[in-house]
Amino acid sequence: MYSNLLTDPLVLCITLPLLGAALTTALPRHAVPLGILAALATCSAAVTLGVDVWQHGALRLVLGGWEPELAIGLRADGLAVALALMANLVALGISVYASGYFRDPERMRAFWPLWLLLWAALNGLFLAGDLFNLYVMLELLGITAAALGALTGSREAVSANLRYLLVGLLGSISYLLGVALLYTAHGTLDLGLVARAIAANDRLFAVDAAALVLMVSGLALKAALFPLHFWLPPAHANAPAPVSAALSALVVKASVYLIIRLWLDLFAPITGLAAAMFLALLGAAAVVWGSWRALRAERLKLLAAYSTVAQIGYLFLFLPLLAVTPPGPPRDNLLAALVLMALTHGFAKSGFFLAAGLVQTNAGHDRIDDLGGTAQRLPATTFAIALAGSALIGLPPSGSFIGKWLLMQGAIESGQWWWVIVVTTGSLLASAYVFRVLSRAFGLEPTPLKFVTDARAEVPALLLSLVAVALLGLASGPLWTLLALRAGGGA
Amino acid sequence: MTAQFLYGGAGLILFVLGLWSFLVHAPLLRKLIALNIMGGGVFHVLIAVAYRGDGVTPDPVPHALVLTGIVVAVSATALALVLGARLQDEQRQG
Amino acid sequence: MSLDLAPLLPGTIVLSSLLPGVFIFLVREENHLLRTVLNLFGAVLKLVLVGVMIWGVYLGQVFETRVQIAPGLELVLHADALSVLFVTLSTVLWLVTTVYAIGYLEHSPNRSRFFGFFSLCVSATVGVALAGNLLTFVIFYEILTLATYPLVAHRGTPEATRGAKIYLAYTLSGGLLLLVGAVWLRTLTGPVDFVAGGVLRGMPADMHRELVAIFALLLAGLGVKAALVPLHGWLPQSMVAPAPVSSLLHAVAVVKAGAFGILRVVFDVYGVEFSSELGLLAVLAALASFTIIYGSLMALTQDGLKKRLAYSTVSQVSYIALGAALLGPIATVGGMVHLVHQGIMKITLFFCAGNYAETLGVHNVSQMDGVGRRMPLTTLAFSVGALGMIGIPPIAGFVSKWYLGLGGVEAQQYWVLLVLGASTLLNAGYFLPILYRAWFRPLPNEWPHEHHFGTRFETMGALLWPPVITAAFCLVAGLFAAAPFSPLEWAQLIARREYGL
Amino acid sequence: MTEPADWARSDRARERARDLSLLLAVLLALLGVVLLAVYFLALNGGAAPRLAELALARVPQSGVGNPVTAVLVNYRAYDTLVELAVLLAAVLGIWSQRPAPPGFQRSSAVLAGMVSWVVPLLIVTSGYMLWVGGYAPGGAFQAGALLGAAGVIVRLAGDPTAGLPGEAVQRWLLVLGVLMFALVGLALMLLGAGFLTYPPKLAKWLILLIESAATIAIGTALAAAYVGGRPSAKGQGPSAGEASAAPSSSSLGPRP
Repeated sequence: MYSNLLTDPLVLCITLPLLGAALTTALPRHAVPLGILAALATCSAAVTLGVDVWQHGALRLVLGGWEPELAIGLRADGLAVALALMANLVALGISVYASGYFRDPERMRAFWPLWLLLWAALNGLFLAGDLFNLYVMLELLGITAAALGALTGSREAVSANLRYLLVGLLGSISYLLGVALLYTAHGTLDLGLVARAIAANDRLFAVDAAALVLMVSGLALKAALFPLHFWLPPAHANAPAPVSAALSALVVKASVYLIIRLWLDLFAPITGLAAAMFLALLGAAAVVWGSWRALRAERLKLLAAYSTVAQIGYLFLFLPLLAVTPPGPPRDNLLAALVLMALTHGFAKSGFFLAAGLVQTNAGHDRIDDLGGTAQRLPATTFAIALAGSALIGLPPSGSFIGKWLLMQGAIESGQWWWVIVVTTGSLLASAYVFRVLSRAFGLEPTPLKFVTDARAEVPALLLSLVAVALLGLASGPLWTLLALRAGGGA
Repeated sequence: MTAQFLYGGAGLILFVLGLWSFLVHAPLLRKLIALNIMGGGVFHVLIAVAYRGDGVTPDPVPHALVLTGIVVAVSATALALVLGARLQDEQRQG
Repeated sequence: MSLDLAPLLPGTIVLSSLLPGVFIFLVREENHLLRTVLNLFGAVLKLVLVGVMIWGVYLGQVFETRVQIAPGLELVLHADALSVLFVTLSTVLWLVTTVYAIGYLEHSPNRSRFFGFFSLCVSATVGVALAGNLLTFVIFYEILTLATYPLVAHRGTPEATRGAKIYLAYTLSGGLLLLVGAVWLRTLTGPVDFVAGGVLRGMPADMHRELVAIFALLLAGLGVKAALVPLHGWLPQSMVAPAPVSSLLHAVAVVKAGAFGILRVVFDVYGVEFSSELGLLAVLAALASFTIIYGSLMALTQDGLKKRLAYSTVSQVSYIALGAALLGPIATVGGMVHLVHQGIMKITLFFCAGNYAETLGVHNVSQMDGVGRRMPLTTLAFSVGALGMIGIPPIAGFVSKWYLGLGGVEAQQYWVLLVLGASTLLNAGYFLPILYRAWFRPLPNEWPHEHHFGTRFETMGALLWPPVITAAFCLVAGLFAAAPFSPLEWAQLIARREYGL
Repeated sequence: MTEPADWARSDRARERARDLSLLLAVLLALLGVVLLAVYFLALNGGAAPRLAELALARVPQSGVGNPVTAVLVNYRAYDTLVELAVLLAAVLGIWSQRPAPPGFQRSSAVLAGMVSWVVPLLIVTSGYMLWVGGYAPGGAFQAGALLGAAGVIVRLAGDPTAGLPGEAVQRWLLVLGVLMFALVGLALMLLGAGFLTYPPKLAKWLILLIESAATIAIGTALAAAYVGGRPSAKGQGPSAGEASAAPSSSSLGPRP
């Protein structure tokens, strides 16, 4: 299949940040303007891609003009586009924030190319249609994420991110062995073709199941699914603020996306209720444990990191519900709710981390108990934390409120009412940890004279949180339309 | 088929051994070596898959995958080593 | 009012306070004028819009804003007679409270934040009032919780923070129960709007147990805000908030939202007759009666004026629930009309309490000797509110109690009269001593913390006139109860529609 | 008095650790058996030809004679592009961590003499590898690895820069692979052929161009990774000047 488009947004989403990374590497003096330029260009490519898919349905591109078996395919269906759009908007916000964040020119020069490479890896992951290409993208993502996370150079940051790097490598090797088994069994690497082969050939159930276990456990390690989350809190909490935002909101999400993708598309014929239930139990444990640890955290960024563990857990609760719900509107609702929660978390958590970073630079620390004055001095930032926090709790009108509503509805409808208890417990704990922070914002300290003090840093955080709260919660209808756009099979 | 299975099977055993070593040993260097052994094991499996019998040109695709995989492994190892060295430097100074 | 604007009106009413609120956040602290203009602009605009809507609803016009959030999930704002009752109450009282708050908070810090959240709070209340289905109701109910939290915590003292935390713990837990109940109900019924007479009558009998459980969840969720005993613990604690906020909590927004929600669930979801069949009304009636007595008893023991008023609220709001719990249109009228009457009476009392505190530094009942001579107008307003609460004719409170009592007789639940009688005695027991002290005890040599505003009245105008005006409302609502568009008339309109008379 | 207790505790801890690793060993042995069984199944029941036939059949159209190279730079060129990005990311990550540590002391005359022979040889071999990759085993990665090895030897012999040019030039060399790959790919897309879709007539030359750039980038990246830190301004000293002219040959040469 040849692409007739002279400028295919599918390709540009990946090559533009790569080019940006190359140029910011080569011309470190101009890293900031070049980086912002690349960010804008990439983001517009992603938006164009979104518009294209919205108008014409799922896109598919086989690179090099070869047979789809032989070449690498890119694909953009509704699911991929939804996540890619979120990731690119969040990444743009992070870029604007980061352009003023780094005081040390050496760090700033190191940040931009790595950040753009990470961005390329994210887009590459969301749009990939090839199992091995996904592996390379995963590695690019893991390496850039760890390098960025260690950028502060503090002892904690370096050791936490070294651990993150190693764990990530372990995860990708496990994934790669799964790919090797699948290639041995089915002789192709294209997602769609392998999916067809799996569906057609039930004699190889054991092989497929082994590959599923290897790949999903590798990815669960990268997605920090309980109890494999141990590496996440220190790594995310010690990174520079824009990086923390990207790690928590996007990088982890990419692995979750991949699990969902494999679970629903590739291995759909062999994933049973029992396996889904197992993952969901881990997710439930993550919700409770992550929220509890967030509540006990002493530092703001650590709190946010543990909250990520919990929020990732929610996404896995959907699997057993999807397993028992036949195709139709109820299943569409579940899938949309799953994606909606992922998107809301992406926006909210990035907003939260950006705001937390600003609090940290302003106060010189991020110990929650001593933040009162700072929180009061920065009303817009505190407001952003409040908005993001209410999205994390799942209060209306945030997207996660709708997500939780549909999750509970699905749970009751399919008789798995116990997930309702998990959701409510998680929400209660989340309100406790969010308001533990917010209650510091009301003190007797002197009052600010204006709402916004540092626009370049505060406005992105505020906007990202606003999207999570208002836009996704009140106008999530288009997501259903988007998710209905599925890619056809292999070719 | 037997040669293929033995070669690939050896790769799987390497994978498991590497995993064991990774989980059991704490020092960074041993963990890194373990990861590389695991990676080597997976590459073995892929190389074995490429084999199509004596005198027949092997499947080039797994070969290419392995080459790519090696570069990726080298990159990750290098970064991990430098991060580890950085920690060691600080330990020495502090 | 052309017809094609009708679908926009309910949404516009919500936005008319929301948008000014958003802008108020951005107003610089020292720009007093701009903030006041924004505040008053929103309040007056909302009042005008509500006026238009009342006229339309009276004529039977349908106002409905529908926004699809997602397939099957709709945000519905719908103006029916019951919502108009609540919307009008909160809009009118918002305007009065805004004026009062501007005066009350003059020279205090963080005013932009305060008025921003104040506007959000009223927007959420109006949203609760206009909600056309449970989803919408839950959304605005929770936003109301969030918007009120900063107001309770506003002073920033440790007590304020603590009170706000307790408030939040109660209301958020309640909100979750409500959410679970709403979701569960939805799995049984699919998307349904509020309909006069209820929507569940046709449900098969094997679902009745589930419906009872759902009712329990909903009632627990709503009971927190409506301060039904034993879920009332937050209300006395949140008395640390500034006076305008207390007024808002007790008379306009939070407590009312809970009581209103109970009315909605009983009348427009379950249907009052169906609720009675399921035996739900008996439980509700017992809870409400217990709360009425318990709140009054607690009020007797409080020396803090605001605390006494708070427990009085616990007691009085349950009259609304009691009205809903008695089968029969007359009791319904009593409950509905008390929604308004309690609001205007209680806000008067809180305004006055705030005036005493601001002007004289008087916080406790024991300090109130002779305040009537120092602040005659305020104390007059206070007296009207207090006598109304006791149920002395011709003040509004009498009308409510009369209808509730009659409703009890109609439903042949004679114990209601006992509850009302006991409550009236208790009300008298905690209000009359205050009035006695205020009017007949000699003035003290010195007030605890007197403040002169340099006006020819007893206190500054923005503080004085709001309670006087609301006290006048109490009198008018009682004296002209039979006039068209009076709260009573409107409550009768609602009852007729609910019972299909 | 506490010492015996400590001993006992650490003994217990050691014992527990040993038990744990034993348990792990048993579990992993089970995993190994399962994997072997599954692998056996996959080999026997799997799709025997896999992609081999197709990949070999398309080699004539690919612009190169060596099937592995055809996969790497043509069928799956996109993978290779990302692989170069991975390498770049690793070097950037290394640079972000620390300045280059000091090198080894100057080598003695014997080693220096050997280096002056070996390094040019490596460079020439690298060029050969690059060229031969078109039709026989070899290619950009092998060539780049040889260049990187030359850098390692130079650093071992006492040049702290590993023969690499100054930072500014080095940055360009590092990104050369990604840049060339992406630009060629995009140019092809803009000309209407599609991203990384080589027209058969030009394929050979475009691939050679990309492979040369990739070789330099890989060689630079490997040597830079070996240096293990940001090139320091001081380290550029005398070598920087002569290095910049023709990086792939002279700068890697031995020092006089």
